[in-house]
Order: sequence, then structure tokens, then C-alpha cells
Amino acid sequence: MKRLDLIFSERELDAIIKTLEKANVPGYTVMKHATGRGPERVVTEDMEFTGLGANAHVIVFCEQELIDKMRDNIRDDLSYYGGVAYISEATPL
Amino acid sequence: MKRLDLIFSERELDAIIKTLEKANVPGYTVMKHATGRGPERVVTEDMEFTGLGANAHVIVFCEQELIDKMRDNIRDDLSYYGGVAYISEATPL
Amino acid sequence: MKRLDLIFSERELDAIIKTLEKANVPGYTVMKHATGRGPERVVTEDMEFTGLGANAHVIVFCEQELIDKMRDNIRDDLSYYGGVAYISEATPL
Amino acid sequence: MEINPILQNVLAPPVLFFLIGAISVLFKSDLEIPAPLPKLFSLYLLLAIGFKGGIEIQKSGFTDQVLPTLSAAILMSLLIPLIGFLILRFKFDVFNSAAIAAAYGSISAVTFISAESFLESQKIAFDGFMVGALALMESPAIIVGLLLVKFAAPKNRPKSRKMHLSAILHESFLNGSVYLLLSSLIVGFLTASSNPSGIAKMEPFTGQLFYGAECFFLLDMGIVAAQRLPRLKNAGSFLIGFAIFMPLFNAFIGVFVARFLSLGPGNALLFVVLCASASYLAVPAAMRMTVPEAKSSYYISTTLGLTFPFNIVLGIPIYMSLVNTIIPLSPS
Amino acid sequence: MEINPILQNVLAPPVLFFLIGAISVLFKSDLEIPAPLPKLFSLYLLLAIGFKGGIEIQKSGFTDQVLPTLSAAILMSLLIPLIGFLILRFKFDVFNSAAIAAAYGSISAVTFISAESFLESQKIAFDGFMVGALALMESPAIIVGLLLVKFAAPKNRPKSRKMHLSAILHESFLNGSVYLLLSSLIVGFLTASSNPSGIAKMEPFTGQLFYGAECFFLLDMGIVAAQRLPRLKNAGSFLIGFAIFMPLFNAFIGVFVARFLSLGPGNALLFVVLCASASYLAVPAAMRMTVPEAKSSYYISTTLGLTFPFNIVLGIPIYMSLVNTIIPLSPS
Amino acid sequence: MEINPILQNVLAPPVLFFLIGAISVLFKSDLEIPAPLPKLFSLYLLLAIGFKGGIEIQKSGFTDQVLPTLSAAILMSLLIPLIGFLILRFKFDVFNSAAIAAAYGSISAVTFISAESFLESQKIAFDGFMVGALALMESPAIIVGLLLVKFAAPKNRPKSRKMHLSAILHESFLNGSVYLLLSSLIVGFLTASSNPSGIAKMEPFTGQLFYGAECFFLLDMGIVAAQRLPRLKNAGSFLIGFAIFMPLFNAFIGVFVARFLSLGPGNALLFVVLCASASYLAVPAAMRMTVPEAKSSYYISTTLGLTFPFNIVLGIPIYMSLVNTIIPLSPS
Ligand SMILES: Nc1ncnc2c1ncn2[C@@H]1O[C@H](COP(=O)(O)O)[C@@H](O)[C@H]1O
Ligand SMILES: Nc1ncnc2c1ncn2[C@@H]1O[C@H](COP(=O)(O)O)[C@@H](O)[C@H]1O
Ligand SMILES: Nc1ncnc2c1ncn2[C@@H]1O[C@H](COP(=O)(O)O)[C@@H](O)[C@H]1O
Ligand code: NA
Ligand code: NA
Ligand code: NA
Repeated sequence: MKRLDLIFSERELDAIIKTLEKANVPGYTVMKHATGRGPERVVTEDMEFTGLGANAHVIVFCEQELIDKMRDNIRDDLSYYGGVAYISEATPL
Repeated sequence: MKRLDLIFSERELDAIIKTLEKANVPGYTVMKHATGRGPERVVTEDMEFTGLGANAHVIVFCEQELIDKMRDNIRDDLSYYGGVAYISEATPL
Repeated sequence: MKRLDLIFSERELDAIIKTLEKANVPGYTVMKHATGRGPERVVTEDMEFTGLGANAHVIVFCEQELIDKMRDNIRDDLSYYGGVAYISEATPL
Repeated sequence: MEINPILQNVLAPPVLFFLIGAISVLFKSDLEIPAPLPKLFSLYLLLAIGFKGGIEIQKSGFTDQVLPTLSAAILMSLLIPLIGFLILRFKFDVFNSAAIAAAYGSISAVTFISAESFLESQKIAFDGFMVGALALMESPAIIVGLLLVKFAAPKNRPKSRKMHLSAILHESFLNGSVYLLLSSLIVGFLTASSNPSGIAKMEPFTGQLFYGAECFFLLDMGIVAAQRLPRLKNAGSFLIGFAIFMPLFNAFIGVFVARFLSLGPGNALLFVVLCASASYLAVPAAMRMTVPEAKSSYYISTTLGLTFPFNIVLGIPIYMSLVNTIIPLSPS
Repeated sequence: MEINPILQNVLAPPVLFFLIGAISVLFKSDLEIPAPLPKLFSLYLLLAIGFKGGIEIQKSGFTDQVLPTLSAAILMSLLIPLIGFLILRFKFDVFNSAAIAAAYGSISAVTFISAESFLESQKIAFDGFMVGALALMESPAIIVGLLLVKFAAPKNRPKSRKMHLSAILHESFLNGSVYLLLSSLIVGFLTASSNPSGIAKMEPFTGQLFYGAECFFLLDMGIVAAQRLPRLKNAGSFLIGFAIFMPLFNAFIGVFVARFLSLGPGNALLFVVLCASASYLAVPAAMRMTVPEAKSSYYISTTLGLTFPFNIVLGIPIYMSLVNTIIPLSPS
Repeated sequence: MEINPILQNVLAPPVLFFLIGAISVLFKSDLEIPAPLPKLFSLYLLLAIGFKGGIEIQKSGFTDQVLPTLSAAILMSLLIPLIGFLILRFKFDVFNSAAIAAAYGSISAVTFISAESFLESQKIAFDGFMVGALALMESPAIIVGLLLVKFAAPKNRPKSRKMHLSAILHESFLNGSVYLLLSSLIVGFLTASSNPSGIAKMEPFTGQLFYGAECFFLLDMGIVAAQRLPRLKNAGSFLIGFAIFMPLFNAFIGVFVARFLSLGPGNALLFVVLCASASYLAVPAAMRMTVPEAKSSYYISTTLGLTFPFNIVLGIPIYMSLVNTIIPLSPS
């Protein structure tokens, strides 16, 4: 089993969730209000009221095949607006 | 060292924490207001005001033995209301 | 690639971010309002209004060398006020 | 039924803000009221409704009408879930039928205050003790729902959740929103009895601010309801029909009960609205915990996505004309 | 220019709270207004400004002055971004120039209400329909900014984001803050037309509470602005100069347009402030989504870290004396 | 001591809402006021207390009584932590003793405003400058606590945190809640001096809304206090006794100081309440950062779980009868 961590602007959330749903992932978890800094852009929470929004952190536990299936779409989603995606190993309890 | 990720309905938090405390985990971290979708149920943040609540994401760094000790209790806690639990490797800094 | 998880009191956030920036990490993500229990101290969210604050959870995806570079500084930051730091494996999508 | 009262209802700020919220979803605006701000307004409204209701009950005292009306209210909240259950069992299993039925037996506080606003704008009098009916109709429906599950559910339910009476009562009366409404009502009552100067000091918060806070909350409710609506497609046409038919049916029973109780037109409308409205706060929260077998999307999407908007926008003026038709103008 | 009005402006609670917020950052106090509380106040202010503006417009009706003023406002919000763009292109690429220019063409609602508070404290009359100008100046600047990107951007922009007119209009009118302001304005207008009793019931929320909520929000704005200021160092002195010079320049054009329109001193100040203020809500949110090539730290740090404080603290009294100098005291 | 004032105190809305919150925990209701909403009310109360206090100080001017009273207040906040420290050292190490003692030397703003509400309901006059005493008693206790740590702590404290005077002053005056209270007081003072019309415009926010917001915040405080109470079991009976005895002891000293100062009964009660109350905002936040060796559960659970409820429910009327007994009815 794999764990996929996606971190990106909250406003891309709908697009990412659509990608996940299309791939039929067994589930996902969304944590909003994350802030941070990437190689290019800065998002600070204190600016959230502006509607600039913060980041969302999405966690997906799923099989490697599903990740392979989604790879291109997710990269597409993230390539334009930024954001990161990492995979790690995970074993169900 | 292991890392245990638990994601489940916030209203089960007390039960899960009791399980963790009983097993004498060295510590744990709780992040509330997580939302997401599982194989059966949908939780959306925009509904939080209803008291339906969102999910909690609990992270525990501990030894494998502790996890083995807690496995049955956690599975019990999660089996009825849903929620997921995954283990991965982690090394202290 | 590695994933570094730091969990510590929100009020140490500035110090930790300074440490990260000095090491030139490619980016980081901050999630505030985390609560939890460590070996010694208790932080409960219901106390957040007191200014005691909650914990911050910082995630950094970066190379092992960077982590080695930061290790002493981070340990220093965490040694006094508490907090935990764990490393795990991660592969970019 | 005239068109005028409907239009007049729609053109009141609370309903307009509800529509604005709903339209923002339709047009894919990124307008958002982030959590936990809606919870702030939801807690505030319950506290203010309860507090003001407690004051009114203390002021009006227990007149002749109070006891019969409150008893009838409780009766309706026991009866409606039973009828709803029988109807829903044609299509759904015991768990879903009981959960949905309980929601329709219970009430929606925001629908109630929308009806009060409507009456005020129409200059029709009503009594403060009706908030007592509101408060008393929340719990019985939950109890009936849980008892239905307890007795009608298949025998092989997992042991861990075989419900005890104590658990049922706990969910019914100590649910956060029920508890806050009931206890604020007691605070209001005690304040009015023993500390009348406290009323004036609370008035700007619980009184003057109320209408605006209601608008703000309805703006969010509009967003939420419109986000919920599409999910009803999966629920099927039976449930969609139920979400419109059941309130009308309950209103119909309610108006005859109100006539039997000789309620004036204001109280009668509130009584009918309590019967017709469905819970999206207390009941779903209780059901999610105690009947996880039921799909929350069923009982939330119907009450919040369809029944609530229907009542707010069209229902209240329809019920008003129903009241005016069925209940002869009493001299009260 | 006298020093007195500046001091008087600074000594008003909203400006004082803004300074308190800024000083807390300077002194490294850990004062913090955690998210999403600032969003609550930001949504509230937009709703209240829109609602009250809608009422005023309905009340004042479409007098002779309304149409010319609103047209001039729209014109200014089309013109300013074009001028800004030409200036900025000396130093920045198309993306950054367009994004920054759009921010300066649009408006800041909080600057506007600060100007209203200033006028009230000076007992200078102004008209409610100026809120209409506020509402109308948000979208055109966004449209111009996006059109500039569409036509001036290098041809090798990634396909996925080749902007269609529909996307441009969507970002311009359905952006959360634009949508809330515009729709609250409509709600206010409809309420005033058809349900005047609703105005009185909203008054405690949208009226009486407003000044205090403004103070609370400005406390947070002070914190945010002071946190932003240091980031301007990276932006370079050209941009820092632009952030002060551009508002003054726009004010200068604005005051002559106001003279041409024969606006009274109150309306004239508001018109000038609309020209001089820059957006840190709607435009940045829209630009971040549609022009990700532009650095958000450029268009936010300038508008929020420099232009906004400058306008709030010094700009408004300066523009007032400008108005008094350029516009001969009309009998209106 | 009569029972009537206690009952009358308990039957006021703020205390009732506090009890409702506490009872909800006892009965395991899931009533919750999610973060950061309590912070909103906490910030609001500090801002409003400070602002109104500043106005009152400006209005009343520096009368004969002001300087002696404020000096005595500061003195008490220096003295109480020293006494507390000596008592606590019987059982606790330097770090815990200093941190707990500092909390009891400082004040609780919500206890103070509860005493004000009590006086208003009893129609006993008091002066606005007492808010100045409130503001001035926060920092000295923190300073004493940190100095105690600096000089009494074992010499092998980690180097990194050897406290410098500048760090001590920073924690004492720039702590978020201290800073907001002090600076709002200055804003209130400046507004009253130079911009009196600003007072009326703030009044609905800082004045009329205050009582209701206090109730809402106390509802949350009731929840938090009741959640804290069980943790006191681990703290042992010495600390539990200290949490009740120390306020009474401080009240006792305070009432004689008040008599010496010839304060009227209203001001005397407020002075006594300041002495008797303990901080759960500024001091714990400062101690957590600067004295991490102290267990936060000690200094928070005592102040919040025991001393605060004791003062709110029983203490205030007890102190009132103490004042009435010790201080001869002065003609003021
Ligand atoms: N190396 C990293 N480690 C952790 N989070 C990151 C990293 N790089 C970027 N992020 C997160 O991804 C968001 C978007 O980054 P960017 O793609 O630079 O806009 C940032 O705001 C961070 O929250
Ligand atoms: N495969 C998954 N990956 C990540 N989160 C999940 C996954 N499955 C379920 N969850 C989370 O666990 C919660 C409960 O799921 P469920 O057990 O279906 O009720 C969901 O709301 C998600 O937040
Ligand atoms: N073993 C652990 N697993 C997960 N989180 C932990 C663990 N130990 C400590 N923490 C987190 O780190 C914070 C600080 O812990 P401490 O160092 O004990 O003050 C706690 O509040 C927890 O959120
Ligand atoms: Na009903
Ligand atoms: Na402008
Ligand atoms: Na004290």
C-alpha cells in the first residue's frame, strides 16, 4: 500500500478531487488552512482573509497502480499553479 | 520507530485517545477539522456547523510493539464508525 | 528524497522556520492548531484562547544532506521547549 | 393561494441572503464562509432563541393554551416519525427509514425563526411560549427514531451498539444543539424571574443583533443547501418526492390540530411550521453516532437540500394561506 | 496643507487600531488574530457596505449626478490600469505589470469606509450612491488586467490557461468578494424597495456594529501590513516608489474628474479615494488564479504593505485638502 | 454573610451560562465552541475593556484617589507573588512555585467584569479608573515571577534561556493580551480626548454588545474549567487548598488596603477582586515560554479549574460582604 501526499493551493482542490474520484481511489483526506513556502511562491495564513487562500494537504492511501494511473493528471494539475506530490510506503494496521 | 496515522470521525476522538493512553504511547498529535471521503461515507467541512463534525487525523510515533499491543483495540474503535489506520517507517532526527 | 515531520509549540515556529530558511530547504508546509501530548506536556485545543497556543506540524520534503545540515539546529530548537522530529522516505510523484 | 405573500416572503433580507448563497454555488463563485464561522452563528442563534423564549414563557406564564399546545407539539413529534417510517419502509431498510423519519419528526430552528420574521412583517401576533414547543419537539423524535431501530432492526446488529435506554436519552437531550437550546431557555426563564435588569443588558446581543446574524447564517445555509442538492440525484425520485410531500402532509395534519387547539393565526402558523420542518442539526448528529448504518447523505441532503429551502422560500406563505383557509378567524 | 486634519484622522479609533496592530509587529508582540476570524470581519464589512449602499441608492434614486458619476468611476477603473501598465512595463514583464496595474485600477473597500468615517468626523455630507461607484470599480480593472495578459503575453503561454472571455468575466464578477458586495447591494436595494421594515431590523447589525467591526478588522490589517512591509525590500525601490506615487497620481486625475462632474466635497473625496486606493482582496485573488506567472508578493506587498497604510493614515486628509484646493466650493 | 447576594450573583446570565458550560461537561454533552471562536471573544473582551477603561480614565481625570489606588494595585501585584512563592516552596520547586505565584499576583479580566456586572445589578457605584488598576496589575506579577526564577533557580539552567532583563520586560508588556489591553486603553483615552464623537460610534460594539459577548465567553469558560477540574486530582490536595485559600487571603489583605485608601464600596470590591483573582491568560502564556520547567497543568488547572469558578460563583458576593463588614460606610 502507498501513501500519496499532495500539497497545493486550496483553490485547486476541486480539480484535484475530480482527478482522484475519476481514478476511483478508495478514499482521501483533506486538510485545509495549511500554509508554507515553495520554491517560488509564498502563502501565509495571515493573508487568508484576502481570498488568496492557503494550501490544502491531501492524503490518499491506495495501491501503486492507482497512483500510476493518476500520475499524469496530477502532475498536470500541479504543474501550472505549483504544489508538491510525494509517495511513501504505508501498511494498513 | 514507526509512524501510525489514524483518520476517523472527530466524535470518536475520546475513545481513540483512551486506547492510546492505555497503551502508554510516548505521545501523539491530533489535527482536527480534516475532511475527506471514505469507501462509504462523505464528510464535508461545510457541514461542520451541523455537529456532524469532521475527521480527526492522529499521528503517533512509537515502537512496533506498542502498535501490536493496540492493534485490536484500534481496529475495534474504527470497525464500527469507519476510519483508516496506516503504519509507516520513521526515524527520529 | 526524505520527508521530515516536525511537531512543536506554535510559538517556536519563527525559530524553526529561520532554521529551515538558513538551510535553504526547497520548501515547507505548516499546519497550525495541532494539539497533542508529549512525554511531559499537555496541549489541549480548548485552551487555545489563552495564548498558550497549540502545536505546529511542519512537513519538509528535501534531500538527506539538507537534513544532516539542519540536524543540530533543529535539535537545539526542540530540546528546550520539547517537540518531536522524524524522518521517513518519500519519492516524488 | 395568492402570489403576493410568497413574493413578499422572498423579498425579505434573510430569504434573499439564502438565495444569494445558493446562487453563488450555481454560478461557481468562490464565496465561502470558512469553518468554524457557521458554527458561531449556529450556536448564537440557538442561544438567542432559547434565551428569548425562556423570557417569553416566564412573562406569559402558563396560560390555558400553553399546556395543550405543548402537549400537542410533543405528540406530533412522536407521531410524525412513525408515519414517516411506515412510508419510507416501502423503499428503505430499517436504519435509513428510522433516521430520515426522525429528522422529519424533529424541527428546524431556522425555519421557525423565518416563520416568526414572516409573521412580524405581516404584523400577525404570536406568543412567546411557542419557542417552548420548538424546544420540546427536538428530543422526542430522536427517541422514536432510536426506539424504531432498537426494536425493528435485524437481530444481528453488532453487540457493541445494542442501544440502552440511557444512551438513547443521552443522545436525545444532551446533543450539543438540544442542550444549548434547552439550557438557554432555562437561563432566560431564570433571568426573567429573578434578575429582570439582565434582560435589558442582553437585549442588544440576543435581540437587536438577531436579524442580521440570521441573514449571515442563511447566506451560508444557501451555499450548503445548494452544494447538497446535486447529491439528491443519487437518492432517487422517491426520496425527492418525500422531501416535498412529507412537509406538506405534516403541515396538513398540523393545521387541523391547531384548529382543534383554537390557536390564533400566528401561533397556528408556528405550530404548522414546526410540524412541517425537518431537523438538520440535532437529529443528523445523533443518528450519525447511533445509527451509522444509515447513510447520512440521505437524511442530510433531503432535509437541508430540499425541505429546508422549500419551507423557507415557498412553504411558509403556503402554510399561512392554509392556516387562513382552515382556521376560522377566531376572536383571540 | 494643514497638519491638523492629518492628526485628527490619525486619532480616530479605526486608524489608531490599525497603528496598534502595526506596532505590535514592530515590537514583536505575539498578538494574533487567528484565521478565519479576519475573514469573518472581511465578509461582514462587504455585506454591510453593500447592503447599506443598496438602500442608499434606492433612497436617493437615480438623480442627475448618479449616472455621470458611476460612468466616470467605471472609466477611471479602465484607464488607471492602462496607465499603470505602461509605467510598470519599464521594469516588469507583462504578467507582473498587468497584475499590479489591475490592483491599482480596482479599489479597497476599507479605504473607502475610512474615508466615509473621516467625512463623518468632519461633518461633510456625501451621498449613498457612491457605494455604487465602489461596487462598479472592482470588476473592470480585473477585466483590463486579464485582457492585457491575453493580448500582450508571449505567445507560448501554456495552452491550458489561454484565457477565454467567459473565464475573464467569471473571475471579474464571481470572485467571492465582488460577488458578495454586488449581491448585498442588490439585497439592500430590494429590501428598501419592497420591505422597508427589514431595514430597521438589519440596522443594529449592518449599521451600529459597523464602526467597531471596522476597528477590529483594521487591527488585523495593521498586523498584516506590518508583516508585509519587509518583503517590499526585495521588490526594489521602483516598486516602492510606484506604491506611493501611483495613488497620488490617480488622486490627481480623480480630483479633476470630480471637478468636471461638479461633485460636492464629500462625494469628491470618495471619488478621489476610489481612484487612489488599490485592491488587496478581489484583484489579488483573481490574479493568483489566472496569472500565476505574476509574483503575488509584488501585487500584495505593495497594495497592502504600503499603499493601504499610506492612504489610511496620510492619504485621506491629503486628498481632502486637494479636493478643497481644486474644487471651488459649490453651492450643493 | 447573607445567602441572598450569592444566589442573586448565581442567577445572573453570565454566571448561569458559565454553569451551563460546566454542566455540559459533567453530563458529557458534546456541546463545543470550536477554536478559534473563544479567542475571538477573548480578544473582543480585552479590546472593549481597555477601550472603555481609557475613556473612563480620561473622563474622571486624575483625581486624588487615582494615583494612590493605582500605586497600591501595583504594590499588591508585586507583593502577592512573593507571599505565594514562599507558601508554594513548601511543596514545589522554584520553577513551579514562581509560575503559580505569578499567576495569583496577576489578574483575571473576566473576573473583574463579573464583579462590575455584580455591582451594577446591586446598583453600587464604582469608578472607571479601576480598569487602570486592572491593566497595571498584569505585568508586575510576571516580572516578579521571572525575577524569582532568575535569582532562585539552580545555577545549572541551560544557558540558552538565562533570562535577560529585556526578555523579562518583553514577556511582561508585549504578551498579546497585555499588549491589547494596554493599547486599547490608550486608544480609548486618545479618542475621549480628541475625538469624542468616536465614542458614540464605538458604543454599540464595545458597550451594548459587551454583556452578551461576556455570556458567550463564559459559556466556553465553563466548559474549559470543567474539563480542567479533574486534572487537579494529580496536583494534590496542597495545590487544591492553595487555589481556594490564596484568593481569600489576598482578598483579606486587599480589603484592608482598600480601607486604608478610603475607597467607596464599589471601588473597594473591584480592588479586592483584582487581588483575589488569578491570571489564566497573560501569565500562563508568558510562563510557558520562559519557564518551561514549570508544569503548565499546575498553574492553569488551579487558576482556571478552581480559582476562577470559585471567584465567579461564590467569591464576589463573599468579598462584597467582606467589604461591607470591614469598610465603614463612607459618605462618598
Ligand atoms: N519541499 C517542500 N516540502 C514541503 N512542502 C512544500 C515543499 N515545496 C512546496 N511545498 C508546499 O507546496 C506549496 C506550493 O508550492 P509551490 O509549488 O512553490 O507554489 C507551498 O506553499 C508549500 O506548502
Ligand atoms: N484511502 C484513504 N486515504 C485517505 N483517507 C481515507 C481513506 N479512506 C478513508 N479515509 C479517511 O477516513 C475517513 C473515514 O472513512 P470511512 O471509514 O469510509 O468512513 C474519511 O472521511 C477519510 O477522511
Ligand atoms: N510520540 C509522539 N508522536 C506524535 N506526536 C508527538 C509525540 N511526542 C510528542 N508529540 C507532539 O509533540 C508535542 C510536544 O511534545 P513535548 O516534547 O512532550 O512537549 C506534543 O504536544 C505532541 O503534539
Ligand atoms: Na417536523
Ligand atoms: Na484605484
Ligand atoms: Na491577583
